Amino acid sequence: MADDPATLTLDIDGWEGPLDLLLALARSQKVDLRQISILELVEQYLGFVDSAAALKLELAADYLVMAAWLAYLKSALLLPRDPEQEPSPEEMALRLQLRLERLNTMREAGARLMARDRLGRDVFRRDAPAGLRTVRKAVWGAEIYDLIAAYGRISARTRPMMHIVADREVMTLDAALERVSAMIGATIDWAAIDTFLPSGSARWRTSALASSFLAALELAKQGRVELRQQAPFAPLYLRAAP
Amino acid sequence: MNRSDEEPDDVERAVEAVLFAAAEPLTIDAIRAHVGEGDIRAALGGLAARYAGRGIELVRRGDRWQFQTAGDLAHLLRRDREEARKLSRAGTETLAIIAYHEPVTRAEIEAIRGVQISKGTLDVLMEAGWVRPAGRREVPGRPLTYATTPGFLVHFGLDSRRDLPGIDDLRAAGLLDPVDLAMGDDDAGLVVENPTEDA
Amino acid sequence: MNRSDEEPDDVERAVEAVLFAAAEPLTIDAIRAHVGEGDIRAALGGLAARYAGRGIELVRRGDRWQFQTAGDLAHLLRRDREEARKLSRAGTETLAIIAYHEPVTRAEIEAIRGVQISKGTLDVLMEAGWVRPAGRREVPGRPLTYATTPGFLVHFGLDSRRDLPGIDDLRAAGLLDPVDLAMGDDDAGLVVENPTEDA
Repeated sequence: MADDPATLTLDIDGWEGPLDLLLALARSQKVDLRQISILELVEQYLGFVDSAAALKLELAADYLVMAAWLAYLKSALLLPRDPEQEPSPEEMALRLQLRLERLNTMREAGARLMARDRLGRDVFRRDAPAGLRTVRKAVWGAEIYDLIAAYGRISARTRPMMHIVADREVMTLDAALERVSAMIGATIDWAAIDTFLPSGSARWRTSALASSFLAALELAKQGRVELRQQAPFAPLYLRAAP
Repeated sequence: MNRSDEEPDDVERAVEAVLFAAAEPLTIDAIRAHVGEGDIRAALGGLAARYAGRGIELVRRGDRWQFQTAGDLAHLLRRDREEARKLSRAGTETLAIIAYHEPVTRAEIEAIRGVQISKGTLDVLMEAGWVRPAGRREVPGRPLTYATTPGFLVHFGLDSRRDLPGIDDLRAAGLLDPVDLAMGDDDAGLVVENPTEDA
Repeated sequence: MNRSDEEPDDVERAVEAVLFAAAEPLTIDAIRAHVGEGDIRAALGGLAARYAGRGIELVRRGDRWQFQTAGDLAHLLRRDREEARKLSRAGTETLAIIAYHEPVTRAEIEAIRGVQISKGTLDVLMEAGWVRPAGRREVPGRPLTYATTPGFLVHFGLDSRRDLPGIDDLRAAGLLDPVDLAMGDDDAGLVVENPTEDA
């Protein structure tokens, strides 16, 4: 009913919805809400809806839904009891009466609230109080560790760096040139570059390979050796230039 | 207790000055932050007694204290002041429902009023500083609930929500029980206790 | 005249409320405009006596009257609140550089840090009471130098700056491990004076 967002609520003579109208009708019975006659109330409401229809007033849908529900309630109250029916018509009537009582209670509570001595209307605070001031003072905290760690950080970041390369076995290019030149003189046929390498540790041999390769290129450039390779990464052969 | 013929003690003077200067109602903790050590509560009690019946009164609103003019002098003071903007009937009822039922969902408010709340009604109450969102209810849809603010108590001159007129009677009468959201829905199956029993 | 043990009369209550709620000091005529008939002057005299020695006092300024807090309590209306705040990384580094290199100019600090320092950083250190201006350096531009204060030593529990660990100590403590070299600018290319010299 009222929960249907599509419901068009139309104020009719200032009523805010069917419950409001019902409450107004109930109060016109001029009795305590707890003693109203629900049947009489239903008649009053249906009468109102009829007269609205006669006046060709377009009633909002929720008024009509309420009218339908009240007509159902009326018939349930008048017809012989169906013991199976849940809730019973009496209970439905009681619930309606309770809802009216609740709405009425809240309406009266709202009126009493508004009639209280209200601040700024009936009672007043000072218009321009001096006000209380809170002066915030920052207390800065830092620990000695933070300080020296910060200095360490800066020092590490900005000290001149000396890069020291660990000493390792290296065959220099000069050594390789000398070695390959000597060996090429003693070899007549093609020989793989591996055979020119000295024995030793893996690192030593790697360095020797690199250096010997460069030496081979240098010697080829000088026209002292010829190089041959079948395919990329295939063994590299060299022999003395004819 | 009429203490006014005694000399006020230092704490009482200090609390008096701080509350007088404050722009907002103050909690005991806020007062203590200015006054320092001392029995603030006792000082407030002493001041309340001292000012009782005077043109200025010391009042408690929730957990905050303030001076304000006595209510019976409203007619003297109202003269050159704007009338507080009048709340609509829908606004008034909605505020009452929230105050007496809080925390309460929008659907529950609508169920009591039997009509939808128009968009602006809750906005107006929140803008006035009387109503605030008060968390979600852990039911399907997790609807937002609403409750009143400390400013509500201040504005309407209530010590606490317990001072809402008639709230105990209404509660005893079952009129503040959880609302049957689906009145008219026969499946609601809610057994309503007879509210006349103890009324 | 001590009237405080009597019931205040209506005029006195009214004047009290009007003065309390007023935005500014009021003349007797202005008070009468609110209060209406009655002996305003006598009411003011009664109120002045009633409030004498209290936290609030009724005072006359020229021909206007107002309530104000007692002068001796003014200090309560202002409250200093201390907020603990942790020094930022930039602040800590700047302080460390000043401590190790003082007196040192801002440009030198920036050169050592390899990063510019914002104006606020030195302000914070001076507000904290750890750093002070320490004269100008007699070079072109006469830049201001900064040094630490006795408060700095107290805060960090140092007898003298010589107690600051030197570079070797830092290295031994693992504080020179270049964990955040990636964040620094390796090209800063700065030769840092060896701070262990005078440590």
